[in-house]
Amino acid sequence: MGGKVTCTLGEVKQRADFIIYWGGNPAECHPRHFTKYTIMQKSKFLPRGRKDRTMVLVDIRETKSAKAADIFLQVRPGKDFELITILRALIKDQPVRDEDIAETGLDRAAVEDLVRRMKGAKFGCMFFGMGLSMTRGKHMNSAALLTLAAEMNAFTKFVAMPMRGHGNVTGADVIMRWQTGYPFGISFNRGYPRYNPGEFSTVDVLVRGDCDAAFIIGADPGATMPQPAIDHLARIPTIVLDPHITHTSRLARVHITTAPQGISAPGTAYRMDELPMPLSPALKSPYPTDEEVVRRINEAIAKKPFWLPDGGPSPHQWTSQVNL
Amino acid sequence: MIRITGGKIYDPAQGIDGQVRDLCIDDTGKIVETVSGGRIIDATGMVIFPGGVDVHTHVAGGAINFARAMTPEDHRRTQAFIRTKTRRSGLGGMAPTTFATGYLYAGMGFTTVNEAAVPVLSARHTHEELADIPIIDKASLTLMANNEILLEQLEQGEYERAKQVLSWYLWAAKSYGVKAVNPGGVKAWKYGHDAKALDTPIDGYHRLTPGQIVTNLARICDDLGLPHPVHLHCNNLGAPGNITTTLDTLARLEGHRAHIAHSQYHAYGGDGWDTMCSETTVLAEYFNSHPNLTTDAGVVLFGDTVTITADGPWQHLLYKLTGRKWGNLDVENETGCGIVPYTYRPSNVVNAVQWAAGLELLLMIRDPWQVFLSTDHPNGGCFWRYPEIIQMLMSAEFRRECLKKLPDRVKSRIKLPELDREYTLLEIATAMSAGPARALGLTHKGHLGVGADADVVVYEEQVDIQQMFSHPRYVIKAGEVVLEDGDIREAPQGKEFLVRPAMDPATNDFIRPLFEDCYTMKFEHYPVELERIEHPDLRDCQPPATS
Amino acid sequence: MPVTLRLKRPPIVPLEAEFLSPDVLATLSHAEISAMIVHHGKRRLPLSEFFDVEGERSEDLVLHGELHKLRWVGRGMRRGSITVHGTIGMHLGAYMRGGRIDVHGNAGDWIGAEMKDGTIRIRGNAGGQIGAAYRGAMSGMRNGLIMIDGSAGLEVGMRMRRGTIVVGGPTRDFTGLQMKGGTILLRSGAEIRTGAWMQRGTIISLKPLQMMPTFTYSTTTTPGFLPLLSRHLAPHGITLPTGPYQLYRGDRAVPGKGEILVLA
Amino acid sequence: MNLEVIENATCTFCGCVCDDIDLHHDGVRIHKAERACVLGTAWFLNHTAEKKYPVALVDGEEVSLDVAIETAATLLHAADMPLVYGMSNTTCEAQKECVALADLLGGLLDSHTSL
Repeated sequence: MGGKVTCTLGEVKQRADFIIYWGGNPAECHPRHFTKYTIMQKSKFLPRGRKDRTMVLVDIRETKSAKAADIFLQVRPGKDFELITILRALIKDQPVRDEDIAETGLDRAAVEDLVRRMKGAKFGCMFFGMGLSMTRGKHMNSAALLTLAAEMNAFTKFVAMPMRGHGNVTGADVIMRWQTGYPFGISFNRGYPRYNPGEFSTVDVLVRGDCDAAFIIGADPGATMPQPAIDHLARIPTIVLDPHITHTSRLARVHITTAPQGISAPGTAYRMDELPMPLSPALKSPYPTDEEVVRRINEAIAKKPFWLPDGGPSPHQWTSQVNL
Repeated sequence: MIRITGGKIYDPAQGIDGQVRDLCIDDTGKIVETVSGGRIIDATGMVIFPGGVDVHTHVAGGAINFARAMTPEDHRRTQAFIRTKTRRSGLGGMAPTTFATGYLYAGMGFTTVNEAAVPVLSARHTHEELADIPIIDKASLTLMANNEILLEQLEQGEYERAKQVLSWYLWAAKSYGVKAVNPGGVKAWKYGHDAKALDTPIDGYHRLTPGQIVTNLARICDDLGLPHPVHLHCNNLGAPGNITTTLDTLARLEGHRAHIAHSQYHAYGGDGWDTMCSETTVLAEYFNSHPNLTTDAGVVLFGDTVTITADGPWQHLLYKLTGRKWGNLDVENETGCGIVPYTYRPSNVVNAVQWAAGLELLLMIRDPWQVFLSTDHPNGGCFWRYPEIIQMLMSAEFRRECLKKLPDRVKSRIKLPELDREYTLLEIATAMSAGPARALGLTHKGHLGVGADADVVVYEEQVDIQQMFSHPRYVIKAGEVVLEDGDIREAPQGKEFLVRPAMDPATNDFIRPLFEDCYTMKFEHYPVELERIEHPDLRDCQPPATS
Repeated sequence: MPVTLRLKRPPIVPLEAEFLSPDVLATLSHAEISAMIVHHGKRRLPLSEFFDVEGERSEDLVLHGELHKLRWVGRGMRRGSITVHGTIGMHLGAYMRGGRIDVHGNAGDWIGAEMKDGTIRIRGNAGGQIGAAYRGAMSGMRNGLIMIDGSAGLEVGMRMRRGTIVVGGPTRDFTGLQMKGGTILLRSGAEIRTGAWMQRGTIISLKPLQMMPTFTYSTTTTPGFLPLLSRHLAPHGITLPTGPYQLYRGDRAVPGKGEILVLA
Repeated sequence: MNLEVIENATCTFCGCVCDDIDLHHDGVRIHKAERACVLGTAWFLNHTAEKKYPVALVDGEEVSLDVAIETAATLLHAADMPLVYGMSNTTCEAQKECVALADLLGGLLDSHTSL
């Protein structure tokens, strides 16, 4: 249980003869994914490029990406988890009834064909998008696909990877992991990092009204989050850093305009496969960068009284019981 | 300026074995003959070592960061470093956070570490993490034994070209040396296979064998005059009977210098898990008769850890054996890595053999300048448990106590019960500092002679060896007192060591088309810019004089 | 006389007070209890900032008020009792090893998470992850009894290894997710994906369930262990019909040997 | 028009993070983003070096950057449970400062991933 079996995108370009996109629409959301990394590339191992590769799209509706697919499987909305679980059973030759397969919107022939092709692949890769990870079941849907990919390695080489959107969200993930041990949903209330999605994740925190100030950078929750969360942001002092005046800026106490990354702010961004890329900004912005503003806020806070009353216990003190 | 008075100095490089002398440190962070003024530290009755040097550890980069994400349950039960006004918070445990890594190493008197496995492709990421490890100095090694562009040159017998390509990669990665993991095996893993025999051509090649990769990499490292020789993780790690592969591999070195990583994992006899036994006697004998080689033990300690290695096929096997979590990350063209949490148990015969084998190597390889302390952190155990190993090395009686916990049926498979050797303090100082510093070619580390970096650790002499080595009285890094009375006082930024081997400028143009063929990023973005390295310290390469 | 706490100033942000456990309070004087440090977000304040304290040195703790922001009450408790009149927040009785907790009101998420033993009863509704494993951990509750009279949220009994959970109202998705042992009794059924990826253990539902496709119907039966379970629950006023039940086995995706019993 | 070209610029609009874009610009505006996709082109062409917005606003009023930074610091420092959120559309260098901020504040830290 648990874990993740993955690779960098160059491995897919070089080796993947079988590619599944699940709950994603790369043709419209990641337009160069096909051409740069996956199905269109020729390589030493797949010299005929597209002809040497099979692409399967699994989604609840026939998006533009279906045109690029060899096989399109239309899963009934909300049945992804069930379908992946069925696949986990079928690869192990466990029986599943026809009518249970039919519930997912697919028939036995289609599902068995998929299993056959998966096992017959030399190097299989599954990409999953927000159609999987943001629908009912959320993290368990992603976990299901990651588990299926891991289990496929009993038969052949298989990997899986999320189709991360939103620019450098991967960078945040990677940095938080090395600095705090956790990828998101972190609390420093007790002076060290603690992790509990659901308890410390933003939507839950805002909906419950658990925080009493908010610092928002590189996101516009005022446009995307449920109304009760937005209402709480309006109630508490909110500070926004953004290149534009956003929905969140309008309900914030403080808005600071900053230079957009990669256009007029230099630095680094991580690709979805966790490779860092240097940025080469073209324009000189009249605004400061995020980095500069946050650093100056940190400097200003450091001048104020420290929040741990006596500097905190010694670093070698073991905390009682467990750190959650 | 600091003068440390009255302490017993253990400085193996200078042959100082516990003599009481003053130690002087100037304002540039170097050991000097004498100072006037400044702080005086009274170390009467205390023991002074050069700062510890870890020759083989995994503390930064994609793999350990993957492990951090996979083990939130461990972060919850481990040591938490609480935020102070000047110091960042962090978590210890199996895969400590970067800040905690610095505090934990410095906290037990280690001041230099070598991150032993970096794919060039994630070198940029690794250096970013290394920059976030405070206090200690760092070096990193680049994974080269499964790199397709390099292997292709070797396949075609283009030795000179291979040497140029390797130099190019080292400089692109801003690396300190060459690491070889399971030569050819990781590459084969990319289609789910492995490379186990040194003379069988690797999957996808007509001629090239793992044995040839070993010979060529060792030769290239020597020819380039890298300060650290090839750092070799042999094929067949962890498998019963792998001693044959290991000895065969060592023979392929053909007299070149080499450092054999975590040799404990490569010293097994038997022909299956049921018959697996320790074969450390033959391996130790090989080291005893080959002074061109160094090794680190890769000791296994009982308890929970997370295993991380570029050896992908081994990790898939371990996942199948444990049924626990499994992470795998294949890196295009270069390498891969697998991550599996694991618990070593004394009741498990295989684990018990592993535990004994690591100690046996440390005890049976006679010259402490050849065998060093390591757990292959976090694979055999976490680095912050080194004091436990020191205690086992210094006390045969303590080892006998530990042996009582093992099942009887393991005793016929190990040599440890027959070994009475006890390390002296001077030998400990050699195995944890002087030896690894010399093997790494870090001339300013691992000794307390005039001109050395003032990385000094002061212990209070105690009967409880583990306590003594876990809680130094003072740790001085580059002349700054960073730890005093068990408290981290300062968390300065350390240096990063790198090399710039000689390279034909035409290599860039040679590699470009090959690169564009197999990678997915721009060629221009691949090399890490020197400006990205915080406090770089370039070391010379000294190629042998051409005769 | 029990230690009694009455909320006088509602917390603005979550309030963490894991020392509110009989093991700790049994040894403390009134003054010491009042001075114990609670964590109001990052702020460290004495308990008396938020509560009126009565009593001292008792293994019985009584809490009054709308305490939905109060977290970690009874963490790791080994003995004694906690009674809450009002609501209570997350992690109530997490890592608990013994004793009894009664809540006359609603409770938050992670009730009895990773508990080893003891009894928890929530008279109102509870949140998700009841008796569950914290993120990344291999096992949820290892023994003990949790009774929720009302409804419960997601992932009830996730990765539980032993022990019993009874839910009176409906539960949400992923009840018994990756369950490894123990028993979950659902008196009003559950939403979807009940028993997903379970390895072992038993889920009993008195209402029809939407089954995962990877469970197979085995037989209709009156299981022999039900009277035992009935006797275990009878002192708490919980009864369950003897059957017959439809028996499903799964989850075949694992493949697992779990059982789901649905009252026929 | 004489345009300057930045070669191999990196596009951060989506998770592909394509690093082979040639940006043709006049110092104020990017006129062409070679090899970028439709989404990337829109991203590059929609940002300019013009000063379209005030540098900073506090309670809707234009203020200097210094005032805004001090106000932000004061509000965050005063909070018992401040939240640091977002970090999708920003650089790693800024993200590191954000982690430092949450650590310094004793607050919550979360990214888009948790949604």
